[in-house]
Amino acid sequence: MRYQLMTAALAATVALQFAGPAAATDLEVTHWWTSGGEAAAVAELAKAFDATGNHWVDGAIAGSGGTARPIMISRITGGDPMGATQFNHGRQAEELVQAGLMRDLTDLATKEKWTEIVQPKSLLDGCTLDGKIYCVPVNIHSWQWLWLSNAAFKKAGVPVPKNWNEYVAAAPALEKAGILPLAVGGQPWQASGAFDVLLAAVGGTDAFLKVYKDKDAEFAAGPEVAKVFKAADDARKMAKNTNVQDWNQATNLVITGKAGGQIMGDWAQGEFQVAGQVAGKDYTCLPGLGLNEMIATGGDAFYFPLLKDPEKSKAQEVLAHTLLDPKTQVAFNLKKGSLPVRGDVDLKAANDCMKKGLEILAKGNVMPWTDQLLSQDTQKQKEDLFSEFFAKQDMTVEDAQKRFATIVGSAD
Amino acid sequence: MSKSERPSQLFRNLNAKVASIPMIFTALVIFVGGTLWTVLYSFTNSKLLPRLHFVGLDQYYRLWATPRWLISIENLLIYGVLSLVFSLVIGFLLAALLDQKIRFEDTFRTIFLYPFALSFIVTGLVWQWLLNPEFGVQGVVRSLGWTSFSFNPLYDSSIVIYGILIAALWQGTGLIMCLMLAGLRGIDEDIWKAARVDGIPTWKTYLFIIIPMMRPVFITTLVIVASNIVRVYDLVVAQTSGGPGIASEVPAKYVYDYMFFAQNLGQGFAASTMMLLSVIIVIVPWAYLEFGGKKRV
Amino acid sequence: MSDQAVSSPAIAGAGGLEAYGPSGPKPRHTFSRRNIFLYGTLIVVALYYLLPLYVMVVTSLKGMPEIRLGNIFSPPMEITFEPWVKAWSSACTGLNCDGLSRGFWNSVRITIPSVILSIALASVNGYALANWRFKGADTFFIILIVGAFIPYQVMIYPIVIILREVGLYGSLSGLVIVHSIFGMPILTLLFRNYFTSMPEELFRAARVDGAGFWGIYFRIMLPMSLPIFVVAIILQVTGIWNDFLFGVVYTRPDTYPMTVQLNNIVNSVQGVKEYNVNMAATILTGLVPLIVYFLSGKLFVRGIAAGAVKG
Amino acid sequence: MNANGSIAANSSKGTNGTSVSIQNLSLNFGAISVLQTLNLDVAEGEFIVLLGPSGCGKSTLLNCIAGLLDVSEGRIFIKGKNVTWEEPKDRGIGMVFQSYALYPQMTVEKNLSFGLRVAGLAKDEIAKRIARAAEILQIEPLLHRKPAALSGGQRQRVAIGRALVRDVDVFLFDEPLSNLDAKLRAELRVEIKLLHRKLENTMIYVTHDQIEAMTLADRIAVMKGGVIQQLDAPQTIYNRPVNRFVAGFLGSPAMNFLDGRLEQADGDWHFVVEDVRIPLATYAFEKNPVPGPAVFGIRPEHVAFNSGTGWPFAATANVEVVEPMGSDTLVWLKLAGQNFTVRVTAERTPNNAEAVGIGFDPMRASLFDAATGNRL
Repeated sequence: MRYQLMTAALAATVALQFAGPAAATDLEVTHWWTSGGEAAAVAELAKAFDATGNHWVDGAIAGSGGTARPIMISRITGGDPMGATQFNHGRQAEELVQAGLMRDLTDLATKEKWTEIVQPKSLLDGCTLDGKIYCVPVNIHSWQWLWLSNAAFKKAGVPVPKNWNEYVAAAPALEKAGILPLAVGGQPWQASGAFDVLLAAVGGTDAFLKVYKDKDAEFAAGPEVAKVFKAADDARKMAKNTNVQDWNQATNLVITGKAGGQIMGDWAQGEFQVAGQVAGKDYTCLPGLGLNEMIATGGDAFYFPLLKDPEKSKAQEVLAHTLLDPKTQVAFNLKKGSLPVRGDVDLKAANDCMKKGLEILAKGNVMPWTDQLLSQDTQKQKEDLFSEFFAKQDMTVEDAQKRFATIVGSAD
Repeated sequence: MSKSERPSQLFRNLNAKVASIPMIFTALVIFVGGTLWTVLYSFTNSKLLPRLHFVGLDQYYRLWATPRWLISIENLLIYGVLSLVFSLVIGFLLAALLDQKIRFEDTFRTIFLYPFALSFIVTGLVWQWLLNPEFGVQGVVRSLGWTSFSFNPLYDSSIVIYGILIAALWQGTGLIMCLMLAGLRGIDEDIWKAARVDGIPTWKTYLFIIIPMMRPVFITTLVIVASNIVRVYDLVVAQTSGGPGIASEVPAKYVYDYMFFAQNLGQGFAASTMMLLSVIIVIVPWAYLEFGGKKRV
Repeated sequence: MSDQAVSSPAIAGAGGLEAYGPSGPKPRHTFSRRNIFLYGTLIVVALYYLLPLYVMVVTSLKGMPEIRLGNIFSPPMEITFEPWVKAWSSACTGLNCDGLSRGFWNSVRITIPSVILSIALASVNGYALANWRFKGADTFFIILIVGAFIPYQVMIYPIVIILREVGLYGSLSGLVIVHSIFGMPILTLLFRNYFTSMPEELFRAARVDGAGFWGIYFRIMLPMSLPIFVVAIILQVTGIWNDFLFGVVYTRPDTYPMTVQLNNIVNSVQGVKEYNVNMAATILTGLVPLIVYFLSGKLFVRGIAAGAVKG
Repeated sequence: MNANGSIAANSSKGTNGTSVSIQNLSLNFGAISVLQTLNLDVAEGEFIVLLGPSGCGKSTLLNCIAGLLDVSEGRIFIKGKNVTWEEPKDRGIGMVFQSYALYPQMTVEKNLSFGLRVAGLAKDEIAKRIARAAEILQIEPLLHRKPAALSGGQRQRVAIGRALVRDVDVFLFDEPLSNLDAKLRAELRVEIKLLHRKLENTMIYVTHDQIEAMTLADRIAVMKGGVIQQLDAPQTIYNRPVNRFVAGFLGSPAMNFLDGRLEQADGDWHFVVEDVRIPLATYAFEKNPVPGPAVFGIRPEHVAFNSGTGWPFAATANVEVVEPMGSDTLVWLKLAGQNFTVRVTAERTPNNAEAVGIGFDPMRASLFDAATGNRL
């Protein structure tokens, strides 16, 4: 491992020299990382990039990917592209690539041997179209986490649950203690994501793939998925009184012990960290809801629009290199609460939860996530369905499942 | 024999035509062109980027089978009718009150008008805050001892649209009041004298004489209010983001979300085409009657 | 209206008793039922309108601990201006921690040319429509009016394409043009109505005097249309200053207007929502249009009365 | 006949050529025809009044001459030059409007000089012309005021001045006095007449006021429905109206009309209505009469009252209403069951319901075809 690190460092130096002592080139980078933990993580990227003698112009767009993406896409298609931009790798930028608006990074990738350093390999697949690489994955984010407030359970007088089923069983006790059992923010993607996690955890990996990869509508309408909807029904009952919108506000409810737990991706960890909480002591994390310990290889990636200015193009290469640099990877992912995209970095500083994730990763228990499997269109329809499902207690489970099957049937 | 040649029809009134180029450009290229473009692409399966791959009416079938679209339409109807009625009624009543030769008219008018200076984003944020169940109106009333008091429109699917209506009325009625006040001031004093001599009660005078005389004001107001209703978007985004669930979704938001969030331009275009169609069905005949026929002699 | 007045003519009519009849000015009561109803209603409504502003101001002056205590209506126990300072100069979005201050100047740079251009175009349009009708002018006007009803979202994409084709995408001029286009329908309607309400003979006299299209516009019409210009300026300043959608879509981050930065600050929740900073930021953003209204509200009403409402 | 034929030769004043000539002019607004193949020649220095009820097209015709409205067909010549498609300013006309149309933001002086400044005239020339106009109209003390500070009469004087400074051959007046009160109207009427005498310009003057028309005009063109009904000297129009419309429109109180029949008995023509028979031996027929329905018209002042016999026609009738008007009195009677008014001098005012004798000479009457309304 140490040896690998050194080679990487060496490679970095070489690459830097290749890039030349670029006279500070401004490169605008757009992203939607604006919460406390996210901003701290992005600062690491900026720091590393600025250290190469260039300048990171921060183009943060608050809201969420939903707010930011249209703006980014308008700018790229409108002929005013930024230097680099965040997307979830997968299918979000597919058409931009097809339209020839994004820069082909294959040469750089070959030179720097990305196919070897990026682990797990499936990450690069998300960046690859027709054999060419168009993006740099920067982290692995997995959705399948349950975050529990130890303080809340203590207050309710029940032990911290070990899995989803125990958690559901503990809900009445939490409620009695005046604690919201489950926090689900009002933003549609949170409800939809929570369901996906339940599908993967309660239904199992195969069920998940059958629904989202094979788009098997019949299966989606069948009894196995009905089980998942039953769990989702539990979840919405537990989350009934959530009065917040943003995911990090929901996380904050867990941090402050006002809520028992939250189903949220590992980025929530950054919030716990910013709040100075310690994994294991103040909060507990259950990957795969304690039922199915898998890590989804979703995550963030940077894409580089095709630019005319050679100076900026050069700076783009430097940035791409910097993003994969082991040091950057470590610093960034520690702050972000996500896992690094290369297996050769040392995460001594990682906390309990991250280590759990790394372990699962090392075992190769990885699965693709909806960002890779489904189009944004299908994702959005799913969001509409589940945000309605979670908000409208009188919507029947059967009805929801029927609509879900329809969406799966027409998914692309 | 005639010395001055009959100038070609194209060059008559040339300056007026040259000056109208921006308007003609806006009307034809932006509004008509943009609309046609949108309609054309609504028959395609364009995703992130517009592509001419036609799929017939598929997008429309899907649109009308989507619960969220149906809810959006329903919300717009409720919101539209109520907001039209209430802003006209409240605006007119306020104007009528201010028109009673009262003292401090300027102060009152400024108070009623100032929210109009604030954007929908700001309006949405403030009212989201005021209607917050924990520390907003509900929380305060409860803390005063009335613990069963319940007023939580923003987190209750069945009444959330009224929560938005409250904010919209707060923001918009001031302008309506101003328009109405101007209209009232434009009424000939003699009308009032005549009504007084005839012994017609004030409210009847307003209802049967003054309001019919204010037709032009009502039309201007209608254009402003109605165009804002169809376009309502920012307010919903700032106040509820369409939530809880999809209970406060509106068509404009559907269009935006599907065009950009869902990266399904075809679906978004189909939805906007439906919006345009309904606007055109209602507006165009009226606009022709109102603005088209008038010739000056 | 008062009770005494009704009974008195009977006495006077009875003959010879004029001394008992009413004489001099009719008595007025400050606290008549009518006045109590009138002012009562006005004051209650005014309170409703003022409430949000009050809450905004009060909240922006509180510290976060006090806000968590609950009552949003209670005045601040300890006044702090820190939220204002933070909102103006140090609130963060991503890595940029310079608050709204940058957005303020961007907004100024966007608003001034947009207001001037949109009003210039719309007033000439209105003038041409009112006085120099040519074949088809009405059709264009109706298209414009219908255009006022088109949701802006629908037009975003075609306009991105058009701006890209003419190479103005992302530039300030592009945004100015977009504002002028979308301000055109309502403004043109206002100006057209106003110019139509001016005496036609004035226009004819000027034509006999030999003034042409521009001569009449600049020398006769413009000097007479101050009221409607005030209305248009107020509408445009507030509309453009408050715009979010175009600002975010057609500019780049370093030229984001204030509203976009407001949205960024309000939505960049770092830990807990800082309601006091949000409120301070909100007031700061709304300040310019608010000041415009407070200063020129009277002219606004007068301007509307002067012709904006005539059909 | 009505004026569709050319009447240029009729010019009453001098023969120094035609000033304004309108040939086959038509104007349509969409499907509505406002002016129909209209012809009119105005001699140089002539004062023509276009008279008619509102909506008859008189102002429209004036605006066409001014170039403020585009004609649909036909041609307009001013001073022998075809100006059909010329701009107003190039037609050599000045125009005075009903609402004065003074530019409110300019002083009187600026108002007067505006057109000259637009035309780019030299400063001293402008000053000279303004001084002359101000002198003629006696508005020198007003030069630095704004229109809002002027009375109605003063405003109209300035409006006339604005036409005056243009130094043109043709003046167009569009109901210039209708916004003034009766007294001012009478005063300005005289002034306009004096002005015309002094300047000897061609003037075309639109009004619906027959007094103005009668007092000012060299010739009057009575219009209705976009057609000139009659174009003649005022006295001719008054005494020999070409049709029932012209007869009824001019004169106050209006001409009496009796609906009846023309009959021939023993070679003599009579107008018969119920038991009243009016002999028409003294009437100068326009064309050969035929028996049938007709309308008999006679002006109230042409009827004698209680003046004994000796009239070709005499009758008795009962007084219904008496209207004293100061200088004389209007007496309403019923003749053959139809309304009939007689104008009598104040001293001879009868009482209500009194039976009185009346008489007149049909020589002064007008006979009209009942169907077409044309003069017989």
